[in-house]
Amino acid sequence: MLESSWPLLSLLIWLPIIGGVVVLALGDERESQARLVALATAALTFLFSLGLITGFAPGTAAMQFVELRPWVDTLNVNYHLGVDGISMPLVVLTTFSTLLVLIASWRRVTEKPAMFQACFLMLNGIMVGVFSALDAILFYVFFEVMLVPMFLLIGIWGGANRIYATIKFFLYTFIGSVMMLVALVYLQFQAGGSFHILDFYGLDLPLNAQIWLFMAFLMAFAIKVPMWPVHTWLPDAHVQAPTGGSVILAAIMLKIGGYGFVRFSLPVVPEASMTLDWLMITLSLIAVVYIGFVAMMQQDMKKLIAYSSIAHMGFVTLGFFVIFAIADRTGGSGMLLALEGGMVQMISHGFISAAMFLCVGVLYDRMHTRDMDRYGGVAHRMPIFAGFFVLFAMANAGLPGTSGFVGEFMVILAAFQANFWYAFAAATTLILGAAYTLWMVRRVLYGDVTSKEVDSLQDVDRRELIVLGVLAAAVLWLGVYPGPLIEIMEPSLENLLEIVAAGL
Amino acid sequence: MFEFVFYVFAVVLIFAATMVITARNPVHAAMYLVLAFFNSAALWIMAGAEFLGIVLVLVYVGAVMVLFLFVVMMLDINLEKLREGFVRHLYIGVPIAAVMVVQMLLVVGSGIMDPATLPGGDLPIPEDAANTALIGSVLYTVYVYPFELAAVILLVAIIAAIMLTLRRREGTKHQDPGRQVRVRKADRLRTVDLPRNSRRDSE
Amino acid sequence: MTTAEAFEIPDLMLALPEIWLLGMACLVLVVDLFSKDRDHTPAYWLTQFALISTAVIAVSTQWGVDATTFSGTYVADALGTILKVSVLLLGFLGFAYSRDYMRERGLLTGEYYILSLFAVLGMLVTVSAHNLLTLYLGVELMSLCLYALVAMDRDSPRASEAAMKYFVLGALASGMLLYGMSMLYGTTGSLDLATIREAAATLEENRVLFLFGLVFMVVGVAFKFGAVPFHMWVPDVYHGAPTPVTLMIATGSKVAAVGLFLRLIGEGLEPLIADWQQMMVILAVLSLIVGNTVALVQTNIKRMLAYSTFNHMGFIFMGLLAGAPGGYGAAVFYAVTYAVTVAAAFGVVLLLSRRDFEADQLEDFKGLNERSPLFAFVMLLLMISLTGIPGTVGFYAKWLVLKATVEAGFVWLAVLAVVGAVIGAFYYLRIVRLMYFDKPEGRGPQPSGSGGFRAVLAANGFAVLALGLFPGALVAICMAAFAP
Amino acid sequence: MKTIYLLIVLLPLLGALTAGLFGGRIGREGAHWVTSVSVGLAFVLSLIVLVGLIAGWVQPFNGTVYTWMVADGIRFEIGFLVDNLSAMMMTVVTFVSLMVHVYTIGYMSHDEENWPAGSLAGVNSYQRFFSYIALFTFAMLMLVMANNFLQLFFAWEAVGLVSYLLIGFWFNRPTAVFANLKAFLVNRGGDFGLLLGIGAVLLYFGSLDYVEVFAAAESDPDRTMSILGGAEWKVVTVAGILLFIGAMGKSAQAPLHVWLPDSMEGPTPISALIHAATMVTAGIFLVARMSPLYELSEVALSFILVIGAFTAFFMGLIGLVQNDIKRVIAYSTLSQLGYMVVALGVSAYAAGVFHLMTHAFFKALLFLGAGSVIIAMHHKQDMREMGGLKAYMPVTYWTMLIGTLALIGFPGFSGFFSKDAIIEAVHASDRAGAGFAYLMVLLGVFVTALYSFRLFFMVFHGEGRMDHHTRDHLQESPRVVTVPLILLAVPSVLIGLFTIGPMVFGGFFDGSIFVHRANDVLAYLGQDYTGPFGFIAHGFVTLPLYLAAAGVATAWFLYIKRPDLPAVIQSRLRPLHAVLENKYGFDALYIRGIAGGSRALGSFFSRVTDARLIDGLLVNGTARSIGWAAGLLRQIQTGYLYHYAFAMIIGLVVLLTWFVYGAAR
Amino acid sequence: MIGLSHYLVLGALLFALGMAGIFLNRKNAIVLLMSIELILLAVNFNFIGFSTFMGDLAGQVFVFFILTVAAAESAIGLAIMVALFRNRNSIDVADLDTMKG
Repeated sequence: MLESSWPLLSLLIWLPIIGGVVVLALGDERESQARLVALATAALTFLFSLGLITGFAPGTAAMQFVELRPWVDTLNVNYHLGVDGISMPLVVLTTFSTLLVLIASWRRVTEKPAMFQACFLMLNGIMVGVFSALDAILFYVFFEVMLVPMFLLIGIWGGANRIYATIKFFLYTFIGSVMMLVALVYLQFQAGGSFHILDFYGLDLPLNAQIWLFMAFLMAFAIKVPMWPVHTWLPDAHVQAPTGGSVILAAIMLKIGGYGFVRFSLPVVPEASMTLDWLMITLSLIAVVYIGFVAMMQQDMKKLIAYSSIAHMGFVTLGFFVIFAIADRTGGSGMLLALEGGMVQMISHGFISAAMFLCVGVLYDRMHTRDMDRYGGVAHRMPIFAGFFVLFAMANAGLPGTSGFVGEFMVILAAFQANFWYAFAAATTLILGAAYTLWMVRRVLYGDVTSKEVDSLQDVDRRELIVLGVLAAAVLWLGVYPGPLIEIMEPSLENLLEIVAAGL
Repeated sequence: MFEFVFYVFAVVLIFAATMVITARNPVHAAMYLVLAFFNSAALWIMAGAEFLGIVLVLVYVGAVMVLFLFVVMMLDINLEKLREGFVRHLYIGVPIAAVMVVQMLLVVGSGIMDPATLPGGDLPIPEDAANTALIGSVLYTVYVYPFELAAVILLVAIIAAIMLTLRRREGTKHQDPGRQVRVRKADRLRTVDLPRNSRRDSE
Repeated sequence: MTTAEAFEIPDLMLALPEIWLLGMACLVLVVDLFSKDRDHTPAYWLTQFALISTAVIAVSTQWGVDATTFSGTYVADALGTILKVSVLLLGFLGFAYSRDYMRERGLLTGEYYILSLFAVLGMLVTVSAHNLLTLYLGVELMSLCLYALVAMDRDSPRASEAAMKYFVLGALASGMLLYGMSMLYGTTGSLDLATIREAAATLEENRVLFLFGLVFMVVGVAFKFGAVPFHMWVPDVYHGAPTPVTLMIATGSKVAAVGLFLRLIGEGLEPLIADWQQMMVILAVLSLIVGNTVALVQTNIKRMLAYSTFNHMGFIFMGLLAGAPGGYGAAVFYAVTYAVTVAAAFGVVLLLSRRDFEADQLEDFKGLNERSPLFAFVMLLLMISLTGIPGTVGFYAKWLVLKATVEAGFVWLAVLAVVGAVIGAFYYLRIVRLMYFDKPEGRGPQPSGSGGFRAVLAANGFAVLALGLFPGALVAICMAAFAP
Repeated sequence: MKTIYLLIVLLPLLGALTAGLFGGRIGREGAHWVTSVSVGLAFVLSLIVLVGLIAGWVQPFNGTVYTWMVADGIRFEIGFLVDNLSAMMMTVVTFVSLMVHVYTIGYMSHDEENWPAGSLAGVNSYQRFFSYIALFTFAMLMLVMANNFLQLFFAWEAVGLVSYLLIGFWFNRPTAVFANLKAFLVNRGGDFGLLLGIGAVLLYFGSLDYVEVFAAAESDPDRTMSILGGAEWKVVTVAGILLFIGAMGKSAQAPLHVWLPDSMEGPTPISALIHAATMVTAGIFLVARMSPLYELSEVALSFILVIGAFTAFFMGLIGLVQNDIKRVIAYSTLSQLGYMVVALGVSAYAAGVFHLMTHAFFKALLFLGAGSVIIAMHHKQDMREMGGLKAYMPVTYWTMLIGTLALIGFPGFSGFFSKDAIIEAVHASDRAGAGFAYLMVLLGVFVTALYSFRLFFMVFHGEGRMDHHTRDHLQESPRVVTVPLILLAVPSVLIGLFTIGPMVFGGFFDGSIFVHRANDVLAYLGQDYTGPFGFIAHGFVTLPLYLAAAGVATAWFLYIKRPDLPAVIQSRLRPLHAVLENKYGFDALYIRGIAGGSRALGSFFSRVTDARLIDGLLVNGTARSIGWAAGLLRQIQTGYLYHYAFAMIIGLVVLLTWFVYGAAR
Repeated sequence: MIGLSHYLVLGALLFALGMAGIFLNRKNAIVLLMSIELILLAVNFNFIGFSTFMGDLAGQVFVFFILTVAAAESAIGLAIMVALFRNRNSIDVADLDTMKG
């Protein structure tokens, strides 16, 4: 294990949380100070997280920046942190997104601004915790406590139907996570009292038990991802959430589901994963195809993007669970490609969905509606915005050269190695994704200016320009040169495959 | 003979107990309860627990039942209305009660309770010892802690009863003999000095 | 062995907490009698002092000790100490929260303090009992005080109705408990729990009779917990009683009930675990189901908390039925932390209540965040702790119980329980939703109360958070009580 | 050399970025200069490379620019393969692009008039347009220079993107935004196949690099795979057909052709550049590039052949009934693409590519000429409102005539060589479907001549049918428009004459295109080839020439001699006319069938499955039933003491029965 | 011969009657208190029976304490009843239904 000289991960977790408390303490009366503190904290956190990249030792699957301290002695629970190639990019994505969200919502939120920012900061810390926890209970703590700020975010700053959406969001995700809790408790019992996640990997469990565990994990992570048919909370939550909430929800929270699959489902219960891979593949493909059709029918822009998120996350799960079928066919080559495709898709979707939601937010800030019918000809009034919007829409549709392409491409190629029809179904996203995304572009941006409100729209201001520009750069960078990201991930994923293979 | 007496008391006891729960008039119920207690006391004495039998009569019949009757009288209950709906839900209640009785009887009356299988106790009763003396001797020694607790419980009962029932209603007129005795002249007679130049228009 | 020989001079020092508290209670009684203070201030401070000092005495004289006195009717051990200290602390919180409320309703009498102190004494006796007789007397002392306290608001028809229900059903339950005890006595020949345990381990004859008694005892104990189907009194009593009394029933008496169970069944009947375990499973399942579902449709927060109690009692039962030290420790931890959390929740209700106004409707919480962000946040912490979300102590409680349950092989029960917790989340979150998402209608109840009250309440709320972040010490203490 | 290749690619990109991002700052002049110059430089460099390759002082290049990523041991790279084929394509692309750049300066000079008042998008639209076409040039160059499938796909989609942006350039026009969405989606349909084809390639040949893939395919040509059931397919067949589906999308082969006519909604320069000369030929290029693969599969080639033949004839037929000047040319493009595909189908790749090149010139010329007419007509495109323009627009008239003659294959013009070579190759081929294809291409010649001259006569001859106002302002287009016309007219006439020898029969593409000896129809024809003039002479003894002449004559008769006849014929053959008018129902199939069906399906999923079933029944249903249970359970709490006691006693009785008797057992 | 079972059966019958009294009686709350007395009496029978047949004193001591507690319980029960009556002017059990659900 690679120990770090100073507790960088702890810093990334607690700095924003403490910052959040400070912001909360400053309160709405000292709004401007609170905002500055919030921004500074987020920026600082992001800068520190860059230290993860520079300090990261590539070429090894070992956990890095490890911190290990006893936490609840009597129960063998440790404060155990560390990242590998799988989690490190997600951590950086988290801090990055939070910073962007805070910039994007600068002065946009007038109601309880301090609490609003504090929620994001705390979420930031908690989510970093989720990705870096190596102790199962610590993971669970972060995993679940994350719900609370999000619950408040949607509930307080959400739209008209927010109550229904928050409750649905909370209960949906909560039921999944408590099932996981039972699974973790069981695993700990089997692992002789250890909660170290890596200790779970070596367990030799009977298939029957594995299947139950798999189901428990599936409930937790499938709801988070979300997979069909437990996806219906997501559109509601997104539609009601404030822009920043949607961004974090789509960019990071969904990833936690995918992350859970690679951190728990695959390595801990490989045999069950293999036995049930047909189920996962089917659900993933349903997500791609079925949700693609559903997305086409949406009037509400956020709902459309939410559905497209589900479809895109379908690629993540497809990539993760198609490996067994690939192994059957090719005897091994292509498995790594599938896993990497899934991972890249997660990172990429983090950028793209964030960008899409921010774009909708830009419009919503001006028009206070997300109904596409109320728009039309926006490009006439907001050409710069239109440029960004088209770019992100194209990325969402998986255009090569943008990050959206990379993961889908890899997953489809890998799926082909398993079965022609998997690839066939997955590749329909080329058409469906383009159809629903560009349909939206057409209705919102193009055509004649339809109404007075549209006619009085102002183009993006400098703050919005920075946010969208940064995201555009990220999307293009990942699309044009994904190599470094793969390099970071590959050893860890290779190691994962070995663990899976050893467990079969 | 012993058996006969036992059965007589037992039958009367059960009859009295049945009447307690079925009597229309609460006063009658209380009187049947007294009867039940008397029979119980007799049975206990027959079983060798003379002290408890006597206590039952003294404490229960003498004090508690009087309290019951006192309350029944005091509360001025509309006796006609009472007991109207007794039979209404009998068809569910009685079977359940019957099932329970049967079960209990099956267990306790099955004869498995052969005294020979009983274990020996911690406080064996010596032969020919006075029951009252024996109880007295353990009450202040071995069971001193429960004894103190019982005292506390009685204290609590006193406090609680007072708290719940004692009320000084505002506006009720009652005599206070202490104040009557301590009364002074000044309290009874007040001389009023009428102003000379009272206002004319007040008249 | 004659009765006289069995007697040894008891070691009074060992039972000092109870003796001290009894003395203090009598002192309060006398002092209050001669005090002219309309607010009974001396009684209040003396009471609080009595509780704190007793707690200190309990820790200093009984922690780490394991001995019996009073001819084996009293035991001083770690379990007793933990439960005693919690009960005393809960009493302290209860008095701190209720003073303003009681004063505004004219209920702040000396009897309130005295009866409450005696109720606490009853709890102490229960958790330290080592004999069926002391157990019974302790439970009765506690119950009788509570019956009277429920009816304390003499002008409230609701309170007297609640008291009547509580009393009749409580007496019925006592009767069942006693009936079971008589069977226990008959089959083992002793009232001493240690002797009973030995006898139960080797029980061959009269096993049916013994089990027969066991059922009655479990029912009696379950009543004190408020486990379904012996739960019917709980909502009405919670609802009808003055809120401070509800607080005491909801907190201290539950801890005492855990003590009762552990002394009577956990210790005394431990060899028969296979038999009572099944009974507890049934009761736990019923409690989880009924509690969670019916709580959903409540509009009164006291009733809602009453129904949610069943859910938590289901969890405590799960810990208890696991049987092993881990399970007992989990149950104790659960009970203590649950009681502390619920105490604070009632504290918030009391905080919002006004003269002629009970803030016991859920609607009264609408927009609390606008009026008092601090106490809205405290309530948020409490609700998520009751839901069992990590970061708060409720999570560890649930987790420990689940752990014990899974280790005892009842995975399905654990799954059922967490599903119940999800339903529970719905009604707890409803309060969060009302506080944070809804706009207040009109002015709504403002938080009132003295500074001390607010400070204690805030501290109580944040203790839920602090224990959630660093539960280690408390877990260790609870587990230590059952260390072999 | 790598630097030069990089420059060729990056110069247009640079120009595009400059004009696009800083268009407002550098102004119109700056934008068209920077893009034109960068594309011009790219053209010069491409020409140098081409010449060098021909002359032999430049060696074919195959190398990596940078590694995109290495995943699972597979190298995903960006790299160039520059050989005769790509060099030729580069030169054609950059040349046409340069011409279009110059032409655009004139064509778009008053673009702000096309935008609604106050539209901010119209402010820099001129610069944006230049940015787009330069970007397109970049993408197209990347496509033809790719040395691997990844980059191919990259560029493939990139040209699609630019095409999307350019078709919808005037996005305030509903028809334009409809057309661009349609174009993108139909193209995505093709890309779907291409992507799967790449998947097949990777799976079976283990690499994405062209050379490695070809080698792997060659070493094991008979590998099979199963797709459905037990039927085994040759991998090369599957991969070939899948890849060709991609080509069908870009090269607008039936049934994926529907987007191309609609794409005429875009400004005319891009019709010339993208939808005639370059992008649509990407499919032809792809198949030619993949010739080593296709040569291994007769089935795939037959498939290609049939598709191409169908497109060549039937799409031309539709051109007969179109009245929009650009649409006629668009259908002619479809038809000509069909010819190229037919050539590929009979393994005459070189002929296909040759036709691609000649077509690029004359079709660009035709489009730009049409654009010139459109400028004069004040952006009216309906031929029924034209006529007699010859008098007003001499340069346009003559250049258009040259283009038209080249198109119909007038002997000596470039189109003649390429088309005749194809027809001869089909005639010579014995591939399955070749007979059908031969019939189609022959009939196509007649149809081509007919619609081409129909257009020509309707526009330039006869009575002027335009309104008074337009007639008064009719004038020849400015120099920036006519100069590119002239510059394009030159190769339209001459390029065939000079290049048929080396390109078709001379082995110019050896090393780029691989033809199996048994399939090599061109080599067979080459045995009789005696030079371009001999080829012309040979043309006089074959059928196509006379068919073309017949077509011209028919057109003359119908549109000059008896202009009343077409209406009569139209009413007589109403059903047939209706079929053509409706384009065989393809549009209806796509819009009502596929798009409408998808929307119906989506609506069903959204409203029924998601909203009713999952949300309504499962999610809210669960909540509802718990609420219902709660309502039921709370009824038990009656408030009556005796019920409470009763519940306790029932509980007691149940437990008693359970345990006492359970344990006793 | 009177055996232990006789006492136990007597106890069981009394216990059952006491319970029946609680759930069958819907009118008069005082009878509830009397039923409780019956239940406690039943328990006392058990203890005394065991005590006698085991020859052990502890059972009798227990009965002694039960009697004490029962007296205290009656006092408090009656006090509650008085309070109830004052509030509602009735001790009808069927009227005690203001809180339910």
